[in-house]
Amino acid sequence: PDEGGALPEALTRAGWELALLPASLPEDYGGFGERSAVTGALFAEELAWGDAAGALALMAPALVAVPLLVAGTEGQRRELLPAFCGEGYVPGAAALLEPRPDFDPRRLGTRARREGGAWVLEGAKCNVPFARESEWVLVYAACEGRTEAFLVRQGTPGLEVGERERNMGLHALPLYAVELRACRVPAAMRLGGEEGGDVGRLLDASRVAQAALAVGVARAAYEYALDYARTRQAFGEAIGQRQAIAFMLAEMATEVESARLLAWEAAWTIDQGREATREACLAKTFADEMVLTVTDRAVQVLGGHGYIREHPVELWLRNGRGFAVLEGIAIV
Amino acid sequence: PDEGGALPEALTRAGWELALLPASLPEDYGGFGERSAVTGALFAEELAWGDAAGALALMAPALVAVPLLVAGTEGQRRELLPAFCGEGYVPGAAALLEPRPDFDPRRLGTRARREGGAWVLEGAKCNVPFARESEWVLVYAACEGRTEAFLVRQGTPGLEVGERERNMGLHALPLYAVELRACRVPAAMRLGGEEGGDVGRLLDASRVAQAALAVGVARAAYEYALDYARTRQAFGEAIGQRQAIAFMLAEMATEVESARLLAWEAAWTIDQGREATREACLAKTFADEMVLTVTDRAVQVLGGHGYIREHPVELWLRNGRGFAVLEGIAIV
Amino acid sequence: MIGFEMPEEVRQRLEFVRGVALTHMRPAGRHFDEHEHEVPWDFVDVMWAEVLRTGQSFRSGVRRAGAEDGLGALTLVHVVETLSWGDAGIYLCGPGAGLGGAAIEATGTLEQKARFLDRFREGRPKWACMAMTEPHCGSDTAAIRTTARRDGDSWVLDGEKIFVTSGHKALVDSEGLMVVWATVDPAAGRAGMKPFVVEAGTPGVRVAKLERKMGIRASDTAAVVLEGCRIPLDNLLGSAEVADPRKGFKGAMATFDATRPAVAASALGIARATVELVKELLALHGVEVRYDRPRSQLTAVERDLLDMEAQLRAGWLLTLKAAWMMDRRLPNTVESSMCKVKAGDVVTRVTQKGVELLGPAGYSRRLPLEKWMRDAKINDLFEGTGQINRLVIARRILGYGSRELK
Amino acid sequence: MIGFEMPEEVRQRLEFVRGVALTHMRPAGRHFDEHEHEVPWDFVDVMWAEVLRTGQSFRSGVRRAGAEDGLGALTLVHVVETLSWGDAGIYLCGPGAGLGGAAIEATGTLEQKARFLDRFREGRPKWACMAMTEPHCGSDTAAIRTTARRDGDSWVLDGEKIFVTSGHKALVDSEGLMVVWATVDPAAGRAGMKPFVVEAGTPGVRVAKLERKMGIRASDTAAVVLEGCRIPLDNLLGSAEVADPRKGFKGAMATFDATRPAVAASALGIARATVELVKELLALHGVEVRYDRPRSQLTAVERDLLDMEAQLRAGWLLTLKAAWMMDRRLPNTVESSMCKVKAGDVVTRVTQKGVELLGPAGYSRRLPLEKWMRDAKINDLFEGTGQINRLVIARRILGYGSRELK
Repeated sequence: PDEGGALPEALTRAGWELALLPASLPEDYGGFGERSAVTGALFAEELAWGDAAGALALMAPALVAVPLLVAGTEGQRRELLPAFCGEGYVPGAAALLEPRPDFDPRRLGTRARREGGAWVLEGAKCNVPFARESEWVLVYAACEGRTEAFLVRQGTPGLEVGERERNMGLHALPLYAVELRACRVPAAMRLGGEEGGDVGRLLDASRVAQAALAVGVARAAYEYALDYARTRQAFGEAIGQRQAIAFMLAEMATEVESARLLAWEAAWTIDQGREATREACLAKTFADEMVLTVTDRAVQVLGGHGYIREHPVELWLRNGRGFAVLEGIAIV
Repeated sequence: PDEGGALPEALTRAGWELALLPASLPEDYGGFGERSAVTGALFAEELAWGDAAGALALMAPALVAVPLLVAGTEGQRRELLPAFCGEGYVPGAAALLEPRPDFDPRRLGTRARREGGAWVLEGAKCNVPFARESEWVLVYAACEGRTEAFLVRQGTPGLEVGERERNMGLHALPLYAVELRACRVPAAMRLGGEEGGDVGRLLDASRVAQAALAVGVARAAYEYALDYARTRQAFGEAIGQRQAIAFMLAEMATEVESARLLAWEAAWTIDQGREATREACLAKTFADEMVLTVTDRAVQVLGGHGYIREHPVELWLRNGRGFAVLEGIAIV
Repeated sequence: MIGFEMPEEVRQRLEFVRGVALTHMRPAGRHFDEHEHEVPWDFVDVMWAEVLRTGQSFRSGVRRAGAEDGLGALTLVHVVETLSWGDAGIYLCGPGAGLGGAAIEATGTLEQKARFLDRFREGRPKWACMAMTEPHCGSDTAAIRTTARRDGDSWVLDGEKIFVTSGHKALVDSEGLMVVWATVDPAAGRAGMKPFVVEAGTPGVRVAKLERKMGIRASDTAAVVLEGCRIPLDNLLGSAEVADPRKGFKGAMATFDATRPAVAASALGIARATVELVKELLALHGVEVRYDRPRSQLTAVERDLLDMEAQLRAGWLLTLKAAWMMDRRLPNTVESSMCKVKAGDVVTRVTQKGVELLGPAGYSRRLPLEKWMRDAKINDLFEGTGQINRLVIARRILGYGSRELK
Repeated sequence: MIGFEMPEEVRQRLEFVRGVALTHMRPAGRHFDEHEHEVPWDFVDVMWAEVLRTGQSFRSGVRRAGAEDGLGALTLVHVVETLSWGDAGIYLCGPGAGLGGAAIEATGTLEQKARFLDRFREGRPKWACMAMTEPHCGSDTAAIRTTARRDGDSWVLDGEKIFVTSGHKALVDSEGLMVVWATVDPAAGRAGMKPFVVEAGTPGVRVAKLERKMGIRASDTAAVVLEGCRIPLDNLLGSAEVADPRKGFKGAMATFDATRPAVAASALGIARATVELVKELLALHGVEVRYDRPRSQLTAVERDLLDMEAQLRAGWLLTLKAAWMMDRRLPNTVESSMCKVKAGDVVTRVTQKGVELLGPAGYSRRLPLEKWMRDAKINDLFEGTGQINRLVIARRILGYGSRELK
C-alpha cells in the first residue's frame, strides 16, 4: 500500500470485523464492552506490526469515539457514538497537529472564540487523518486559556480540507491539511459541553497509542532483521553469527521489549483512572527514539539490500520516523 | 599521585624545564617565543596523556600569564609576566567556576562594583587551582554587564581561600573553594585596565585547552585498552579478536581522532586571530562527551579488572568526567 | 492480565527495608567509601537480626516454600533495589547465604542444603561467597584451572580465585563458607567443572588480597588461594560424575539466571537514588520536568532528566518482568540478561549524567552523586559484563549455541 | 604544520561547482526523486562540458599529474561534498570515469589506461561503472561466483552482478564501460579475483533490472547479467596470473581506500545541507544556537543543533585528513575507513534529527529534509557498510588479519 498510496478496502472491512471499537464502547452507546487502554495498546502493536498506515486507518474511528466517551457529555455520546458501532467501518478524524516546529498541544495556534451561541474556530491544522472522509472532525483549539476540542461536521462552512499531505512515510494513510476560517460550531458541539472536556487525558491516551504503534513497527523490523541475519550467508556463515550483527539484534530486542513495557504501564495507568501524563510522556519519549533506532538498525542488518524497496525495512524506517513528528493521529 | 592526593615536586620541576610558558611569551616580557594555541593544544594532549592532574599543574602558570598577554595592558604585562619566566615553576590561579549547576561564565554570580579607586569583589568560587599556592589569583566577575577579570594578590583582605576541594578525580591537583568578601582590588588591577579585557577570547582559549586535555586522557585510555585487548586471552583467543571488543576499539580510535582535529581547528582559529567561539564550543562539546565515552569503554574492555585501582582506566574515567563539569581550569 | 500494582506482601516487606536504607545505609555510605573494606557492622547486625526473626535470608529467596511462594523473586528485586538505593556498597555486605547460597540451592542435595545453609538462620552473622573467576580468565568460566583431586575420603583443592565478593567476610569475619568452582578433569572442559563447598576455617584456604576498587568500597572483593585445601567428599555439590557434558556448568548458569535480575535491581536502585537527588537539587534552581510539554519545547536539562527517567523505568520494568517469570517458573534466561544489560547501561548513563547535571557539586565528594557513579559502574562488569549478557541474549534469539556464535 | 585554510586552487574550483549545485541540482532534486531513474541530462551536460573543457574527470582526480598534483584528493572531497550538498542523487549521475575509472587507474597498465579512459575526455557524456557485488554475497567480496574463462583470444564472462551504480548509464545510455570483478579460478579464493573491462555494446551483457530504492533515486543501481560475454584478452586489468594470493583483491581494496573519503564527503554534503536548512528554518521561529553559553543553559533544540554541528565538523575534519594523507601518498586505510564510518553515522543521525526538529514540515515532501534523510542512509551501506569499515579499522589498529579478526 505504500507505493500506491491507497488503502485496500478489504483491509478496513476485515479490520472492522475485529470489532475493535464496539468492543470498547458500553452497550448504552451501541457497543458491547468497555474501554481498555491496555487492550487498545495490544491491538495497536499488533496492527502496526502488520502495517502502520493500516493500523492508523483501523484505529481512526477512535479519534472521535474515545474523546466522546472520555470527555463528551451524555448527550454527545448518545447522539454520536452509535454511528461508530454499525456494520461498516466509519472513519473518524482528529485535527490536533499544526504546521509549526514548535507545535505544542497545550499551546495551540488554532483558537476558538465565543460568538453568541457558537464557537468560532480559526487556524491551520495539518496531517489530519480522514479529514475528507469522516463525517465528524474533532478540532482541537486554544479556548479560554486551555485546549478544548470541538465536533465539527463535514461540510461546515469554514472547515476547509486542503490537499492530501505528502509525507516521507505512511503514504497509504489519507492525511490532509485543514484550514479553519471563521468556522462556526454550535456551542453544544464543544466536547464536554459548557464545562469543556478534560483534553489532557486525551493527549495522554494519544501518546500511549503512538508508543504502542511504534512498538509494533519496531518489532516487525526487528523480527525481519533477525530472520534475515539467520539466513543470509557471508564469509562462510550466517551474518547473525558475527558479534557485530548479533549484538545489534540483542539490543534491538531489548529496546523493543522496554518500549512495550513502558507503553503497557502507561496504558494500565490510564485504565486505573489515574493521572498518566508522566507515564505517557516516558513511554512516548522512549518509543519515539526506539522505533527510529531499531528500524535504522534493521536496515543496517540488511546492508545494501535494506535500501531496496523490495524489502520492507526501509519503509518501516520511514514510517518509524513519523512517530516523533506526528501527534494526535491515534488514541486508545 | 591520585591516591596520595599530592603532586610529586619532581614533576613540576621536570615539566617546567620543558619551558612551556616562556616559549609562548615574547622577549619583552622575559620569554623567548610567542603564544601559539595550537602548540598549547599539542602540549596539553601529551601532558594529559601522561596524567591529567599533572598536566593541569604544569599548565597552571598560563592561567594568569595567558590572560595577561591576551588582554592585559602593557603595564600589567611588563609588571607581572617576567615572574613566570624565571628558573623555577611559578603556579598561577584562575577563579572562574562557581558552585552552581547553572554556572554560566558570561553571567557570573561573583560581582565587581567600583568604589572610588578600587573594585570590590563579592562572591563564591570553587575548584580554583593553586588558589593557596599562587602569588596572583585571576578572579572573574560580573562587572558593568559583562565578565571581567581581576588580578588579586595573595593575602589581599577578603580573598578567602577555603578548604581544598575533594572531588571524584584529579586528586593530585590542588583545587580550592574561594570566597570573596568585600575584597578590594586597586582599579589598575582589572585585566585590561580602564577599558577592561576581552574575556570572551579567554573563555574560548580555556575551552580549547580543556578539549585538548580531554583528548590526551581519552587517548591514554584507548591505548591502554587496545594493548589489553591484544594480550588478554579468553575463550582461546585474544579478546580483541571478538568483534564486540574490536569494534569498540575502532570507535574509540575514531572518536579520539575526531576530537583531536576539532581541538586543533579551534586552536588554529585562535592563532589566526579570528573569533573562535563557535569552534571552541564545538570542540569542547564533542570532547566532553568523547572523553566520557572513551574512558568508560576502556573500563568495559578490561571488564572486572577495569574496576580495580591497579589499572589506571578507572582513574581516567573519573578524571574524564571532570571535563564537562570544571571550567576555566586551563588555558592555551 | 497485565498489571503493574505492587503486591501488598511486597509493600509490607519494603517498609522495613526502606527504614534500614534510610537509617543504616544513607548516612553511612560516605564513611565506608572512605574506609575501604571496613565492615559496616551496624547494617550487618540489623539485617542479621531480621534474618533470625524471619528465618530466611533477605537475598536468597529464589525458591522459597510457604505463603510467600510465587512472589520470591519479585520481593527479592524490590528489596535489593531499595537497599541499593540506600547504598550499593553496604548492600553487598548484607549477611546471609547470598550468591554462594543460591548455588547451593540450585545444585545441592537436600542433605547438603541443610548442612550448609542452616547456619544462616542462627548464631552470629555469616556470609557465603562464590569463587568462580581466576586471574587468567574473566568471562571465560570454562577455562578455570583450579583443580579438585580425589584423595581417599577427601577432595583436595588447588588454585587461585579472584573477584570473590565478600570472600573475607565469608572465610575470615564469620563462620561462613565459599562455593568454589573447580575441575575434576581438566581435559573435560565445562563438563569437568563442579561446585565445592569450603567452610571457613578449613586449612589450606586463605584470603590473599582485598582489591582496591573504583567504587562499592564497603564490599570486600577477595583474591583467595587454595593450597592443598582438603574438604570432605560430600562437599561436592550434586554429583561427581562427568556424565552430562553441560550439567555442572548449567548449574552455574542457573545460578546466574536467578541472580541477574537481582544485580539489575541493585543497579537500578543506584539509578533511582541518582534521579531523585538530581531532581530534588535542580528543583532548588527552578528546574522541573514538564511532562506535558512536547520534546521541542523542553530545555536541554529537562530532556536529560526525562531520558534518565524513561531509561530508568524501562530497566525496572524489564527487571520486574524477569522476576515475575521466575516466580512462575518460566524460563527467563533472555529476560534475565536483558534486564541486566539494560540496567548496567542505564545506571552507567544515569549516574554519569547526574554528576554532570549538578556541575561542580556533582563532581565533589560532598554529595553522593560522584560516589554513586563509581558504585554504578560495577554493574556493567560483574556477573557477566554487558558484552557477555548481550551474547547470551543473542544466542537465544538467534537460536545459536556457543559454537555458532562465539 | 597544522593548518585548516582551504587552498586557493580548491577555492576556485569550488566556485564553479557551487554554481552547478545551486543552479542545476537543488531545483531539480525533488523532480528526480519522484521520477526514479530518469537521467538528469541538464546536470550531466553541464558537468560533461566541464570535463571536456578541463580535460579531466571531476571525480577521478586521485592520481593526477601536473600543476594541481598534491591537491587531487583534497579537491575531490571538496567537489563531491559541494555537489552532494546540491543533491546526492543527481551527483551520483555525474558523467566520467568514476569508480570504474578509479579501478582502472589503480590496477591497469599505461596502455589500458589510455585505451579505456581516453573516451572520458571527448565526445558525448560517458560513464564507467564497477560491478563487484553479487546477489548471494554482500560485503563478502571474496565469495563472488562470476567466472572469467579463457577461450582463445578472449575471456568469456558469466555471472550476475547487483548494486552496479550507474550501470545503465555506463552500458546503455552511453558508450561507457564496466569494470567487472570475476574469478579466473574459483578454487583460488581472493587470489583468483580479477578486474575485467566490459565495454558498452559488448554482446552478452545486459542490464536486467534497475533497483527501486529508498533514496538517491536519480542514480541508477543496476543488476547486470553476463551470459557468455566475450571480451579481448587484454581487457583483464593487470596480470592474469594467480601468483600473489592477495594482489587482485588488493587492487580492489586500493580502489576503496581511494574512494572512501569521497563517499564520506558525499555523506557530509547532505549533512551540511541539512544543518544549514534546519538552522535557517528554525531561525524563523527564533531559535539560534548560543555558542557562548554553557551546555546547561541551552534549550533541547539548541543542544541538538550543537551536537549536529559538532558531529558534522568532526566527520569533515576526518575526511580532510584522509584526503590530505592521500595527496601525500601516505597510507591512509585507517583514516579512509574512519571518515567513512563517521560520515555514515553523522549523516544518518543529522538527517534523521533534522526531520524531527522541523516537525510536520520535516516529514513532509514539501521540504527536502525527508528526501535528504532517505538519500543519506545509503552512505552507511554502500562501499562497505559501517560494520565492514569498523572491521577494517579494528584490524589495522589491532594488527590483525582477516583470520584473527573475522
